[in-house]
Amino acid sequence: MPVRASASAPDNAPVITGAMPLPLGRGGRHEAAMSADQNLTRLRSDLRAWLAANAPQGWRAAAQSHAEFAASQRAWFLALVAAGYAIPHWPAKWPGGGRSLAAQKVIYEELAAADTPRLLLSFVSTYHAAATLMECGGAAQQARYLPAILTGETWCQGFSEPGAGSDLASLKCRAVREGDHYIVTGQKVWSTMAQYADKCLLLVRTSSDGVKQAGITFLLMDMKAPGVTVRPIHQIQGDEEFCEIFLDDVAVPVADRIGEEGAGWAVAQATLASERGLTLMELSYRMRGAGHRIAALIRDNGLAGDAGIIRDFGAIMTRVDATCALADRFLENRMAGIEAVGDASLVKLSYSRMLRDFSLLGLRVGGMGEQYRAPIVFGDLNTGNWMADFMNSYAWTIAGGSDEVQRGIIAERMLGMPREPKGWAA
Amino acid sequence: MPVRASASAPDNAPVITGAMPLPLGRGGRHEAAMSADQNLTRLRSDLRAWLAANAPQGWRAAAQSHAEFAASQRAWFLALVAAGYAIPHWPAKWPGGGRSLAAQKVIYEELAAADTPRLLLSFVSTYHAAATLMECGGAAQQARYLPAILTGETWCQGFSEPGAGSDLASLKCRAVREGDHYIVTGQKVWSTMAQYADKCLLLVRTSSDGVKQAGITFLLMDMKAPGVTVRPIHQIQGDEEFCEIFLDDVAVPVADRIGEEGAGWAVAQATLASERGLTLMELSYRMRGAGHRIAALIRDNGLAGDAGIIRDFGAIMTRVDATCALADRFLENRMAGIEAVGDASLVKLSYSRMLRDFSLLGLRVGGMGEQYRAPIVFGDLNTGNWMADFMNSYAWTIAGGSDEVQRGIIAERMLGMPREPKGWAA
Amino acid sequence: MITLAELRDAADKAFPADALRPARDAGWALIAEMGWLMVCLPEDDGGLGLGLDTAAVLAGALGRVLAGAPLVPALLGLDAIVAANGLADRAGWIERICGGAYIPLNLLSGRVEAGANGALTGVIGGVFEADMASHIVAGFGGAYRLIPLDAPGVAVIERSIWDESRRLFDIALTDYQPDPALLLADGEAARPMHDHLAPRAHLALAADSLAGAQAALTMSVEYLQGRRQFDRPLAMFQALKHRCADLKVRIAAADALLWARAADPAPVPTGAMKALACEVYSAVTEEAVQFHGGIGLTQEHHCHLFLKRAALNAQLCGSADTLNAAAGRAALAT
Amino acid sequence: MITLAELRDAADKAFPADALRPARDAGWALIAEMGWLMVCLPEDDGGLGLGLDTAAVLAGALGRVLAGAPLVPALLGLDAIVAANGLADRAGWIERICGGAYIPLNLLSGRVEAGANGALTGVIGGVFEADMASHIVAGFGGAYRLIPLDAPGVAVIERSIWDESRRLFDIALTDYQPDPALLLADGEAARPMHDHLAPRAHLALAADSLAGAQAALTMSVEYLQGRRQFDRPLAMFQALKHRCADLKVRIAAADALLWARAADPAPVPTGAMKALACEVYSAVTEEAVQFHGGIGLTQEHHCHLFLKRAALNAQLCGSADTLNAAAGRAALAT
Repeated sequence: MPVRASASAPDNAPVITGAMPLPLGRGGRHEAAMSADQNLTRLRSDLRAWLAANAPQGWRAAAQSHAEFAASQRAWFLALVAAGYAIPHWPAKWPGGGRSLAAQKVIYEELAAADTPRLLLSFVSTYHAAATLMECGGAAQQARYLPAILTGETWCQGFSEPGAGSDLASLKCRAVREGDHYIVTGQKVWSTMAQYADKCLLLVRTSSDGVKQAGITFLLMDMKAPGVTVRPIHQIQGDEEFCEIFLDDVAVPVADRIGEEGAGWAVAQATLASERGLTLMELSYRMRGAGHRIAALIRDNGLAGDAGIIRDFGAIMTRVDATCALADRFLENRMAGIEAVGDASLVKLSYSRMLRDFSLLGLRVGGMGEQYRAPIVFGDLNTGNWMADFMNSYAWTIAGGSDEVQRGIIAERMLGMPREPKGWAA
Repeated sequence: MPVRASASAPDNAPVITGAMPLPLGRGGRHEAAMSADQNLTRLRSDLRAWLAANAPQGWRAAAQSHAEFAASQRAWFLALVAAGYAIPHWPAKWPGGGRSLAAQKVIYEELAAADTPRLLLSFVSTYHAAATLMECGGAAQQARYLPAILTGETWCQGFSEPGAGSDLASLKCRAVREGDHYIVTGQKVWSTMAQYADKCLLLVRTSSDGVKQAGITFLLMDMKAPGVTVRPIHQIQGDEEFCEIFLDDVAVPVADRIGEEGAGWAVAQATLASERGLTLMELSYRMRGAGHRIAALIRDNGLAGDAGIIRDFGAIMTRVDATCALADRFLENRMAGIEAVGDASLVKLSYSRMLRDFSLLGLRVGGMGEQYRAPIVFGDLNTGNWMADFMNSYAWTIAGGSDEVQRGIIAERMLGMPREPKGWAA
Repeated sequence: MITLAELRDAADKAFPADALRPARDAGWALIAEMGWLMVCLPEDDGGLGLGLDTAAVLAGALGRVLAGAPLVPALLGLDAIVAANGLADRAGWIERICGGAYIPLNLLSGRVEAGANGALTGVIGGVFEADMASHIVAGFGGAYRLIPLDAPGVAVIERSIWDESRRLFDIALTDYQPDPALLLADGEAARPMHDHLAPRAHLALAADSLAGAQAALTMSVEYLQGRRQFDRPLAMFQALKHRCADLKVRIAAADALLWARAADPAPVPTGAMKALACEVYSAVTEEAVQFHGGIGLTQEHHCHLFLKRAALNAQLCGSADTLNAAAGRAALAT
Repeated sequence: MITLAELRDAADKAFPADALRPARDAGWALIAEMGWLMVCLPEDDGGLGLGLDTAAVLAGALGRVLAGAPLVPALLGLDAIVAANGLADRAGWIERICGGAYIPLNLLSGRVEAGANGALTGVIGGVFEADMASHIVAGFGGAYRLIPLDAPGVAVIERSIWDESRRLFDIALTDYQPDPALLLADGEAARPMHDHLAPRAHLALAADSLAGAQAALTMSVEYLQGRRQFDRPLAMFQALKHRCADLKVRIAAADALLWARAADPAPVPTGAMKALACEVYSAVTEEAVQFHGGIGLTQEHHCHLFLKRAALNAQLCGSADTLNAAAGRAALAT
């Protein structure tokens, strides 16, 4: 469709025809959109002012022991609850809730820009537990558990099992109904921050009949119940972000079942869909914000005149920019309702590879200095302890759907290549 | 087994026990080996002297038209025949034949070091055709065809077909016996230098019964016979190293069949096994010898002070050294009879990736200068026309068993990982 | 006016994805007819005054089909004239260009020396399709000037290039006496002119590259779907699937950066963004030839045309080594 | 005497592949008992006078099992003393070392300053297992000297490192008065000493690295064979197979270069060879952790120990950036 030139176009201008359906070139914004923009601008300035006064200082130094890390996480979460920034994605009836995805984006942008601690300890509570309860929970369950989240009751997730890996539905943890309780026995693994959790979103097998998804039931378990043992996993960089959970005849009231028996797989999908792409945007922004750490190391190690290092630094920071832009675009598409199948995998894979390469550049620039073991910062990703950051990057290339799983999704669902054959004759 | 110290070891030296089975530490060489070494040294010095007087000069400039390239290839081959260096791998009754693999290695090292033209046009003749005739041919066939090779009769290979790719045995070119002839119809592709060939090693299908390998027959075809049409393939860098061969009711005498009807697959294996690893050694050495081209470009383009370029150049040349060392080791293991399954794939894959990366560095260092189209050198790989060299490198990552096929062989036969499943249900 | 989506639709119809290498002259006529040169032209100058993202959409539409029609050099030439407020008959120049006169900017540097009398001698590189140009906008030696190609001392010399989708020329100057009236910017004004043109050039080249990369990946996936080996489609081999997926991720990230910069090019230099786009284009096309196997090695298949265009794009308006180093220095300074 | 193959067999029996992280002190005792320090010692000095390839075989045997026993620094210390022809009681030093005294060379540079009285103050880095050493051979500031660790002004300070398979120490000097009788080389003699030691260090570290790389790849393939997901062994997934194959190729090429250089280190510098070996070790271990999935992230599996040793090896006796640049300069000069 040719475009129309303005009235002042000269006679020998190209032939022009065609319609002009929208008033303005750059997207045709409406009054409502302008008003939303103003609200976002106000949110941003309010939050900045609040952060200037309230953002925790020196938290990285404090987050070098587990106890202090947990304490500072709790305190920061409660401060955000009080200020109305902790649960912007909850419905409007909750304090600070009812915000648009655009507003949530603003909040996480500002939290990242102010270099505040990531909300790691409360993440499962405010996203996974909340979504599960709101979408699939009964009224009594909602009344019991949702308000408690805002006073600091902490949830962990009991989905993964040893031996299942990315094949989540093959879980084996067994629950047998006895009266008004389920008696649960089995093992869970890769449960983030379970050592600090009060409650657990638990997937159990109540039947072995039919397809493996069909026998799964969703329970809410008290982590203080008899028979629950939590053992932090010693990660290779020294953190203990994940735990194993051993369950030995743990009694869970039937009242704490979400949905029907055997319907747990569908509930789990709702749980896992609760985070809508903000995390990777926030983390990408935080990576970009940590670029100054590599710059400082280049200067400190006398490499500012090394053409090769400078060039690689420029290329890496450009790729970090691209990773941020991709996360932004993903969120914008979600907001516009035009997300495509596989988009989330593009963002995840882009981020996870970037995190690896970013830390590898730090490791290279830091040289021998990075080989001396220094204290780690719990729960942070771009700390400038590059050997620890490098090892921590595996949490993103392996967990939450490994890079290999994401590649399969992109190839099959986005590029339309054939699925992995199911019936392999080896 | 502890090692024994010399008699002069002090009293507080470590406790020493154990046997001393061999006279000398560095491999226990025998008189015969010493004598062979002397022969190799003499071969090398003789060849160097001969090359100093006879190595073609300025052949790259001449090899910029096809006709001149073919003429110079023929002349150089005949010169080597006359001097006794063309067929060192043939039996001793042939002039210059009967040489050990070690002696063949010396010859190719020196031909590479003297930067002589690769023996491309005569390669199929002296290796594939000769091995096929010697191992599987009848006396009359040998008498007719072997001496002619030394006077310049040139062979090409008619194995690959469009649609078969790496799956050679699925060939479709059809031969029907009529009296004392086979009537052949079909198409071959990727036939190196077929436009200059007098004869063709041809695989045809004489039966569709049983497994696909069983119906294959091996023929010797006259390229001048009626019904043979050769069309050079226009490669993306402008060379025409490969051809398509169209066969339209071509009559091949039954006397020119090698082995029994239906036994061609086994003959083809002998054909393909005839080159024993010298080519990749020679090519690796030639790549190393071309390092000066990148060095000159670095200097000419004012990049000698660029730390990044210099570092990447150093790393690439070290990898070229490693590629040479791997090819050397492969040959040494062959000579020692300790070649392992998959070793050839290691060498092929190492070389093909190196060739790509080597040309990419040239392309990078050359900058815009490489984007202007310059004449190519036919049949050469590291010419310093980096865009052409880069594109030519695909001949090595795709042909002769693609990189992907080599990876499969290494994974399955060397690392013992499971084979690709045959019975896939998509 | 027109939205970005409408413009994209129009471009897709004008240069459909399945018609590779549209004829240059017909393409150029279509571009002029569609008014694409006026899309980014300020409204005060008679254009639509749209953002740089519209230019990127158009550049991408041409890149995707390996078009030879030189929209990108033409838009940059126009940009330079528009920004040259002191140019005599500036409105006339703009009018002629919007009417279809082709006045491209050179996309490679020049090596030109000034003689004692101010006459210029040397070579200006990187002029696309100069055979259809009346003048060029030549940026070299700290100045931008219009040079009539029929002036005494000006020779137009075609250079043979590997890229078969475009034609590239040198402009050789021999004691060429520049016309002061055709000076667009020099001295202190040359820097702002450069900084005005550079992001426009980088965005357009990145758009050409990433659209080409996506086209080459799509072409590859289709080939892998259709080609069978060992009794199954090549697309079923997981190693190939994963490599395609990795390429898709790289395209997606570079593409997201392109559109973010196109919407708001101001905050940071765009050179490294262009370098990333070209790196992705090269990586995709390098893999594409490999995916195509033997046929990819031959001129019978179009695959290599993308490879060659990618290689040339990588050298235009700054190589990756140059642009990444500049980005690194900038990042170090912040 | 003994052949290379016999030595390899003996080393395999002394440090079997399936017993990772053998105890340091027992390992050291075994090394001394086996006479491995004497293998490369010249026959005139009471050794076997074998080639550097034997030292590489032994270094590889220890690297493969992530041994803490510091054979490599010990052999280098001995090499320095052997090459110091003017050293008083040189034979006595050699005798003591062959008897099990541990006198390592530092594998990182020192930052030491000489005071007006010739006393030295500063830090010497990169001394492995210094707690079992009586002296070190310290190369720094254009000299090589023996330093007794119990001398006044000498402090031994353990540094915590990520590599859990070895222990690393700094030697801190505070107004330490060097003993002239313990000087091994300085001035013009320091350069030949460095050039004598460097290829030995690079070969040994490359051998440690490539044996570790091969062990990590073998461990990964075994894991992929045994671990099932989606109803099949992970080793059946082609994308993983191809990545393992690529790693195998890289190991094979670097390994071939190692043994070529070990047989004849003279013609070219060995630094970039060591850098290549370490690059391969890092690449293999980086992939190994990924192949192992979740369990690779935990200290319960040995996989990460290879990753950490690879990272430290890459920094010893020159980083890749330093060594590759030197190789590039050398290649440019030829």
